[in-house]
Amino acid sequence: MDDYVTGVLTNIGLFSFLALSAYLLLIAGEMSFGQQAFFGVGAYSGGILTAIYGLPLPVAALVAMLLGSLCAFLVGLPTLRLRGLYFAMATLAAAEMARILFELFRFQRQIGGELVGPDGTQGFRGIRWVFERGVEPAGYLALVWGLLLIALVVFLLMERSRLGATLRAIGEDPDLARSCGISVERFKLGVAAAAGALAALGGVLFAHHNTYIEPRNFDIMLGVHSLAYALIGGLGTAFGPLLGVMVDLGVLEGSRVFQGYRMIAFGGLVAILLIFRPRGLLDEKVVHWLRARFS
Amino acid sequence: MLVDLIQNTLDGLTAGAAYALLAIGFTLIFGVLRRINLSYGPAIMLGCYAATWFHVQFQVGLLVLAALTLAATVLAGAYVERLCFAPHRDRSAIAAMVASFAIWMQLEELATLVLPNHLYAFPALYEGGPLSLGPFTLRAEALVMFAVTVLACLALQRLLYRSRFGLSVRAVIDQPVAARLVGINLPWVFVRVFAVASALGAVAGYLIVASAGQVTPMLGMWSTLKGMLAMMLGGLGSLPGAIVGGLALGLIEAHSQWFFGPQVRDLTAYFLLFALLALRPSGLWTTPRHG
Amino acid sequence: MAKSALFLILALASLPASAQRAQAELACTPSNTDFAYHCVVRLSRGGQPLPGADVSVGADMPSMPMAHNVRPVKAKPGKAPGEYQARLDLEMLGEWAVKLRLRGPVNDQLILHYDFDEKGARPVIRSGRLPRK
Amino acid sequence: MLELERVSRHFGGVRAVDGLDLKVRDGEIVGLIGPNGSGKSTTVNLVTGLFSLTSGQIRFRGQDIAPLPTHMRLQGGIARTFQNIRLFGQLTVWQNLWVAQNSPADRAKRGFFSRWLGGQSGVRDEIVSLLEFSGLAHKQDELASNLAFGEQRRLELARAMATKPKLLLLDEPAAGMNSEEIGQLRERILKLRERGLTILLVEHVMELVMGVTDRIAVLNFGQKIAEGTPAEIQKDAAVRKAYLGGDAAAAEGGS
Repeated sequence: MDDYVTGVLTNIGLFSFLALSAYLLLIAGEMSFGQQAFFGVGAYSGGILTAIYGLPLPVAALVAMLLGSLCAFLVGLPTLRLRGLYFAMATLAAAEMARILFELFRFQRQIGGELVGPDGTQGFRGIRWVFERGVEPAGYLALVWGLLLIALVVFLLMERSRLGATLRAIGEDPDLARSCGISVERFKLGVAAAAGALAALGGVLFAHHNTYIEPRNFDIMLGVHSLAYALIGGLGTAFGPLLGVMVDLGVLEGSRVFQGYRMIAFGGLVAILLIFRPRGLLDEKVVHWLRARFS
Repeated sequence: MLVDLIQNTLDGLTAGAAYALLAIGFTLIFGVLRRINLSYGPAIMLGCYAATWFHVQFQVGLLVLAALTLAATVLAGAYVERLCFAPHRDRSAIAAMVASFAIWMQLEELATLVLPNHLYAFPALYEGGPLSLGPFTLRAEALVMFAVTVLACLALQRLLYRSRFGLSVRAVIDQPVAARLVGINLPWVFVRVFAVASALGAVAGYLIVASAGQVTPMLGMWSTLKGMLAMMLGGLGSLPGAIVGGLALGLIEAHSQWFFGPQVRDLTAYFLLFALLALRPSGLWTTPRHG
Repeated sequence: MAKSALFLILALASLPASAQRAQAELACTPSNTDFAYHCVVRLSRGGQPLPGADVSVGADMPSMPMAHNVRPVKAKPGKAPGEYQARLDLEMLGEWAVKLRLRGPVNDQLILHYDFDEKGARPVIRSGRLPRK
Repeated sequence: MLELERVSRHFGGVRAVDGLDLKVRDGEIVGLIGPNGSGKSTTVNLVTGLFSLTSGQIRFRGQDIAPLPTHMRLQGGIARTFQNIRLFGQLTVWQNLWVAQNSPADRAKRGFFSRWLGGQSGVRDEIVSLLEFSGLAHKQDELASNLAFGEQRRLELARAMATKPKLLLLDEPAAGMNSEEIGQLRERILKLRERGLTILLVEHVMELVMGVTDRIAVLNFGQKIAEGTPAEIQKDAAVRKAYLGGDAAAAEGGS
């Protein structure tokens, strides 16, 4: 496998964390334009912990996930009672605030004769924990996809459980869910926190893959793409977001036919797809049909 | 100190005038369709790009450029309406919003294909230096911007209060259910609202680009964000609110920039938006509705 | 093993510690194809040219970090020692984070920010991101 | 069981419910009737907490429930159906009932994990018996949105039952049914009473209301204009004038 294919596959894996994070909120009926902020929180905090404090990556990743979910919880607390578009706007504002805070964030230390750490708009270089341990691209690819696989299995178990049904119930009709005795707000806060942790995990992995991050990595483009991926792939199953990422990064990127026109193709594809399948390729009906067929 | 404060206020009001125009366009679409059009800014950007392309090829004059910007923006707006909003009329607001985002990607790439540089010069409205009024300075473009904004608002006011179309628009904004019942031809109203909003956006876009003297593809995202911010500050769906929101945004930005610098300026604007949504989701201007 | 040997050599040469990592510079000229550039990478370490490395050059768009996968190309040794040549095929003009992956005598990954336009590429001097003011 | 005391809800100038007093005693079936827009559905929404009170008091089993959010009231033992059917269309019939099993008793019975994995037989048995009760056992894996109209009505009732309520609010359960289905519905409602449920029935269809209720309250313009046994209500002049007068024949004879 050459570097290019490895790189694309790694990127598909990394993006999938973010898309899954958006998906989790979408099935609970909330559209967030701000998951990239938690991705950024994960990237920055994970990077600082390994590059400046020399902690091992797994520890850094756990702390970053906790931090990501805490941030998501705090943003969710005042905003989750808002409906639809209002929530989307509030998360957008929160995420742009986070990006600007990254721009203002300077925290550099001398490590091995070099200044390491976030340096405002100049970015954060030298997140080299993985690199210095001689992990080759293929090895890192395996790590990313291994973790993604775990996340997917958790999702699939969750979707078969009562929790999964409850989240979809809340997403479809929150008032009716309340009338069934479901504590909608509490569930949504839990979902926001979990989605924040998932995005933060993706961010940690991204930072260590790239060895370099900067505030602009986490602007609104990233968040809206992850939303679009979840919506293209479909809201019926956790494979949906993955499919969405693959359609864009794999198919459009891979087939060089669209070179230079990829966004024109992608944009048109999404818009037309949404007309015919407003809940994506693998929506609830398709998934239900497939399940009835094959189980 | 006082001089600076007044100077900042002047600058803020000028920027606010452009924001107000953007916000009015946004609000018209939101008020009537209950949809957020993320492609609003990118359509304006494409309009400006089309005009720039003409200018690069044929060196046309200011008025021709303005007309071109207007025509191209309305065309791009119509494309957005057909692809993102007409099909989702009775369905998910979220699907429409995401579709409009997808089209944003398209328009942005289209612009960079036509004119691949990051920046292009755009003929400035006025070549001379700033006018000085005692201790204050005022750019001539700012005066034009202000004057045109006021004119556009008056024209819109006339359109909304003196025509049948305006009556149906107001009916749909105030009483969406009732408007359906009395048999207003909604699709047709939507199409024309889109055209009016695009035209207003084009005016704003042209003024912004011509007073900055340059275009970049970032104009798309920039206009969408500023328009949306101003709309939210003023209260979703209220036209006078959009004007107040635009001016308020301009003032807030000018003052916070002067005190704290450009990053904190943006931070303040977003913080305000967030706090407003969390505390008072119906906006500053509107009285909260019951039910 | 190779790494500790490297440390030893560096220690013997009594270079400042920061010289341990390679430095890179990029010079690009546009080609006949749109968005494609002929680039020369100059690698150095501690002020000395660094020849003989296995260099691959990739690029990322900073505001869409995982979506623009420019196929990394292997650079060929250039005219002078420490120089490497590569053709970089970008998708659009503007700012790119150029990624250098070094193998061989030095194992490293370097990120360089360059602004690509019709004349060539210049290192980015960071400023505000909005069109006005 | 349920006491409404001088309950009002105004929307701007409109008094949807105005000073309503209503008592539902344990084990009773009380009918709430009135012309369209007389405040019947608003009353149900006030009891379940989807609307907040303008003034007045609502007590459920002696406790003031006005400050409680909807889901707490439901967990306390109030369940409802909706006038225009509301189901989780993307969920299967089984899942619709599963999701609704959320009463404190349910939760105490289950451990943390089995609560989410649904492995415990008690939970299954309850769902199975609800499915049988509503004649939907053969459709348990169907998406709720794929059910026929009558089946959706039955599922809605079953879902309300799944929360193990003490008080059941039925908001026009017979709307759109033919008289055979109404007959079945009547049987089902009477069976529910045998199980010890208290029922507040909001209904247009006189055939059903007159057949099952112990008492009827009549609303007009948000105010109670009469209350009594079905026989008394049928004779009441004010009711005839306000309500039965116009469509009495249609309501009694046809639908």
